[in-house]
Amino acid sequence: MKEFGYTVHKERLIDYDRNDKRVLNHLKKHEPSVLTCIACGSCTATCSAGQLVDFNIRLVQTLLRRGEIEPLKKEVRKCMLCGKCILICPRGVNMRNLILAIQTAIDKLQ
Amino acid sequence: MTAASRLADLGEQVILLEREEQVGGHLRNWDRLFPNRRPGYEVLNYLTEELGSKVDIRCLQTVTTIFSGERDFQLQLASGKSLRCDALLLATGFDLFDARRKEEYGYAIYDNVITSAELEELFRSGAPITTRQGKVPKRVGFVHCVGSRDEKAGNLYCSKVCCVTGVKQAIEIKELFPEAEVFGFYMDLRMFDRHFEEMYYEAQQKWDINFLRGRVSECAENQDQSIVLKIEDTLTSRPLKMTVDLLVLLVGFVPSPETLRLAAMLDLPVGEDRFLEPADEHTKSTLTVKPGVFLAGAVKGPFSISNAIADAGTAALQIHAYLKTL
Amino acid sequence: MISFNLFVLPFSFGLIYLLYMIIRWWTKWIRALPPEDRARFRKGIFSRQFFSGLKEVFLESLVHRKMFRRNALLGFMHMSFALGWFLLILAGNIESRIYSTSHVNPPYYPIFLKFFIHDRTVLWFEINTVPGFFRFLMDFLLLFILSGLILAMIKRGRSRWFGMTRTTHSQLTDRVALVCLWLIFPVRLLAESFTDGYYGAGGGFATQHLGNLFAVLFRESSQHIAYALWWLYSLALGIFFVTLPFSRYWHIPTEVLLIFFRRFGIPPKRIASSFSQVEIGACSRCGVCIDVCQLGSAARIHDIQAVYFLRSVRDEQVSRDITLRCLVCGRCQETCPVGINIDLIRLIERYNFSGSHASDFTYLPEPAPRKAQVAYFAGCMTHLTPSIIRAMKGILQEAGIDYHFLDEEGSVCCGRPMMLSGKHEQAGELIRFNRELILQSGADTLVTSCPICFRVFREEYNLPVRILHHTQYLLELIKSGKVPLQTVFRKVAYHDPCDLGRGSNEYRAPRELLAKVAELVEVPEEKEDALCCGGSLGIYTISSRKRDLITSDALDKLTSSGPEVLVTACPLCKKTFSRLAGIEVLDVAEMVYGAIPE
Amino acid sequence: MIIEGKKRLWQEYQKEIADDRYFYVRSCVRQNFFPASEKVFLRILKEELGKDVYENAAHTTCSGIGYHSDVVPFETAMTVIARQFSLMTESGYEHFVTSCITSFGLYSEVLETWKHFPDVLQKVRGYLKEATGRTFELPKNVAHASDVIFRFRNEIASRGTHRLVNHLTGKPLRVVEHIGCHYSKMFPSKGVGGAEYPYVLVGMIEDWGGEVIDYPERRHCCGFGFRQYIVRANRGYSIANSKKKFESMKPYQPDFILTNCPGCPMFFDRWQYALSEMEGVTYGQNGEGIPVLTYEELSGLILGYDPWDLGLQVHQVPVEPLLDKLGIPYDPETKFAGKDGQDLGRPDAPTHMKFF
Repeated sequence: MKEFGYTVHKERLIDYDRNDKRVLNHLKKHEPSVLTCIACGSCTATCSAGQLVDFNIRLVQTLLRRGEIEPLKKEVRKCMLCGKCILICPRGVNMRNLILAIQTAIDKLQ
Repeated sequence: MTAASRLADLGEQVILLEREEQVGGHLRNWDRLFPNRRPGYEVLNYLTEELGSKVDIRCLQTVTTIFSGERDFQLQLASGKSLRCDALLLATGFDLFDARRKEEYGYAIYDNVITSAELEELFRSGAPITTRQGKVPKRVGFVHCVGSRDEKAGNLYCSKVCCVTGVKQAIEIKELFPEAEVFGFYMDLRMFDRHFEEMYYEAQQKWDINFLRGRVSECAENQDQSIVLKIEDTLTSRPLKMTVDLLVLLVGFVPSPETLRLAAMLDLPVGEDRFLEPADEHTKSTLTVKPGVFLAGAVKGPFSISNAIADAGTAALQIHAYLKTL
Repeated sequence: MISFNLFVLPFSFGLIYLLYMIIRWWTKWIRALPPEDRARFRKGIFSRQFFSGLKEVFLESLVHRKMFRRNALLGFMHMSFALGWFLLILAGNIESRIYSTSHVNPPYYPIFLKFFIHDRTVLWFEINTVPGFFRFLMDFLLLFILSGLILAMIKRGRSRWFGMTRTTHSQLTDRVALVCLWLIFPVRLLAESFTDGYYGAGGGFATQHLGNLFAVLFRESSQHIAYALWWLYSLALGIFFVTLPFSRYWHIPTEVLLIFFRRFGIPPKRIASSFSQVEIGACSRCGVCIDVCQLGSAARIHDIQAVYFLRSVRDEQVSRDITLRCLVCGRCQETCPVGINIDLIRLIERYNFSGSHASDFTYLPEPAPRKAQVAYFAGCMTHLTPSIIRAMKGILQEAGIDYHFLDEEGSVCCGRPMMLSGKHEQAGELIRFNRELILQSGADTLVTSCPICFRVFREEYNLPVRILHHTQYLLELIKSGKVPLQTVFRKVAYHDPCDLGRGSNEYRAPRELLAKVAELVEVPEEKEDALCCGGSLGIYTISSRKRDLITSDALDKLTSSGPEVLVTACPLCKKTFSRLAGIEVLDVAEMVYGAIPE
Repeated sequence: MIIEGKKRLWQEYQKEIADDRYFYVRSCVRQNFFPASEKVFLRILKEELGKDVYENAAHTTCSGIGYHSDVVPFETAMTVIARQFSLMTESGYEHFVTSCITSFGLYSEVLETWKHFPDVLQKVRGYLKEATGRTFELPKNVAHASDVIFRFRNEIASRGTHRLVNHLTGKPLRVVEHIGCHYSKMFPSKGVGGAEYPYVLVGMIEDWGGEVIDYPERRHCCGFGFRQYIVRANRGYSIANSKKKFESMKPYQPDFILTNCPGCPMFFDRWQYALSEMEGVTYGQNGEGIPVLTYEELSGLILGYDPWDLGLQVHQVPVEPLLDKLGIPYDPETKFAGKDGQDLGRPDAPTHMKFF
């Protein structure tokens, strides 16, 4: 392999066709409330952890839907499970189990 | 139709001029109506029965010229006939946006890009819904705001009913193909009327329909004639690429040239959006600046069926009141 | 010559097997104890604790005192079986000594005594003689047990008479054991009666008369019937003993061990240990935990109650969803007659399910609080009920307290919610942060508005400062006259938050405060029996609709005597109730603040 | 694919292309990239079609590269372009033809600007006068050189000796056409066929007997994107874009890529080589690359010019497989021989890509 002093850049693009939906499917079964998220962001706005770090619990739901497992894995680690978001959510999404169930699902895959 | 029968009920003599061979307009091509998904023909039948023989309906008519008299109007018809009337109601409705004008979506170029109207026609005819290659769609996409809210399409306005139509059709697709993945690509979902938001909730909660925020930027055809579309997933602020077997374009309202021709003959004011302007947006929404000329429904912009029917009722009362002053 | 007959074999094998199982498991559990606990155990055996242990075994395992407290009929039923059988064995052994020739009897000898011995010398009514007395006693005890058996049968259909709406759905092994247990005593009665009838003597007041009647009815054949019955009796016993270790009745030996564990000061553990295993085995599946569970009574979820949960853990069939579907409100634990730490076992199982995912809290900042004498920690939830914060600020200002609002700029979670998910290591990181924050504030008193924080501060933080819930602190302030109050004449109902009441055993302070400012009305199921508001952070796998069912149900009860205001002392309860309550919902702090004269 | 749909669009995007008396301006870079292309263009127009094409020795860059790299301000660019027009005016020509797509885009941009903001035009006239004392007329017609070839494609075909047909199988060759972004993406009406489905190269391919491939990433940029290429550290972006296109077209098994821009063929050609060296991938059949041609080179082949006279030997992706399919004779010996026979020297063979 020759060196030309530059490398081929990775795509920023989300390739939905290739992404892994298994975690999503697990969640649809074990925490169906995830389906009703309207990405209003009120959860993120009230999030205790979100005050301290760029943790975005709304994004957790979005990454899950897109099958972006790697960033998802990193994101869920930041949650403190304090549950404020559940009290705020207009669609009754059960965020705390969302976090735990995602971890369980990811464990299952690996 | 509603305006006609209301006026007849009020004892006025009404002539209903229809350009098509039947009255009913776009409703005739619609399978089921939002939000309750009741069959369109139910409403159409109701209106037709209500109309009965109360009014003189003349189909396949085109008005060539209109002479505005002191207190009346002379209409010259293509058929050669002419007729006189004391008041005119323009209820000539709207046209659907020509999806071909959004070249980047490849409508009429790619096999599996269709419009919401075509899909509705498929529902209505009961014909099997497949890709042009005859396979059952595994993933279906709905593109919102096609020809609406789009400077490039020359239409800045919102067509109002496409959002809820998109949600309705998405559910209907899921009813037919529970296994299929269904996506809605939207900029905003404007569930403006009663039961609409609940329907949106049902679409997510019961039917597992995905709504992805972003405007589809371009489509291309794969070797297997499936459609690959590009969109920004604005919720992750990253570009996203996805293949769908069938892409449905939710086409918006545009003013019909026919309406504009009539408006020109009556020199009625036309808005920036090329829909007709009522005398006053709030208080005289069915009147025009020209005494004796009235407007009802989608000549004034996007209207839902229920709103159009209500508007027609109002117009009828306004006309009745006007005729009393003659 | 030792009396023997083939039919004693089933019983004997059963007994040997049972003893083997008990010894095997007890040694296994005791061996598995950590060294310090094993030391405690050894010390315990030779201490007074041993005897008080025996006393407790007698009172709880035999007399079933707690059951009596709960419902006399239920208590009697359990007692008649346990105590009755125990005495029957005891008396039987003594009786057998009368006739025994050798020094040691085989264990079956007293059990089947009437088969081997037909004492014509003493008649049933001669109870002033030793044998006569024992015959009387044995019959009496047998009838005593049978009375319990009849109650048990009635309970099947009329559980309400025993103070239970729902009873446990039993497994196959339980049913087999149950059938044998129910067979043992009537069969024994019949076997003895037939025998005594056939030989025309040897029975007590019951067996002899019944026997004579049979003798008339069946004549010669009653001998064979008797023999068959002795077989059946032995089989029933044998099968019961063999199935026992796999059925609910395993709790009989296990509870004894548990009682000694407790007496010897062996503490419960946070991870699976022999203590938790013994607790799990000690569950008698009596089912009293079923009715108190709001998930069942209000939300119609009937498969997760403590009895089922513990059973599935014991059978190693516990599922993640069941483990996470519990309010951890502590109501079942409060009512459990065996006193099992059910919530703790939930958390142990959650810990086992919590998987490999480490948390990433590297983002936590350096705590740098202002120094003050009193530190106030509102808690995450309180930030969603600003009225509580406003009230607290107002009162503290009124009292002229030098305090620092630790989490005014938003808080790092106290760690309890994380613990409730079974992730103690991760909770530890949050705890370390807040602990540092509190210590650095240099305060000698820590006040929090959130019972959830309050509990974890007390249980996990081991802080060298006074830890108070705001109700306790406000009471102090008012008693010291720092805050003038005037009564506002409103009828209020008080709701005990789980973590403040059952969790921290604080029922007095809020009530005293409210008594000063308003009129407290009656509330059914309060204090130890208080209901959960439904907002609990203990539960993960539940829909918001089910939560609402629990909340509405609790509201109905709390407002049954028509209060104007529902008062609680927890931001989460307040937030949960106010969504569905028809009346105003306030925190105690708000009530107090509102009572401060202009 | 519904071809009628495309045809209907092509009807809508017709554009006027002058048929003679051209004032020709060159590209800055093409003579280094693909040395023969512009020469061949002139040869075809003058010798084959007998057109009057004039080149003015004094013409310069349009400054487009600088403009698109954010180093030349728009006013400067407009003034430079004004000077080009003044040269045209002086030489008595009215039909402006540019060899470069970026120039074409910039000329269009400038003319549109002047059309909508006449005061800007006045300003620029002023600048030019001040700087050079020159005046100028606006061109009557501005076309890109590929437009001109497109206009005469049938004449070329009729004079041609070859068609885009595999002479062994008789099947039409499958061709990927790539349009330079600045051709019509900015002003769809200025390009033949518009922006979404440009026709300028499609027309040549179809009328010369080939078959066009429409693949998902057809619209995507070749990866030049001035800023991305000029800064070495950014070349990863550039090559990633080309790679995206190669991966998208590979399954269609194209016989070659046809382009109408200075940059595109350069990057399609060189990046295929770079990718094969960096990742060991090739996108053609059995270890070959996909040959890349400019429209002039293709016209030359159609007209039966010697491949080596067309400079095809300087392509980094070998064109021999294509020549074989076309049935065009070539002498491997003379591949690296200069005009007067001297040895141009042989490049090192690529590690992975098949070399001839």
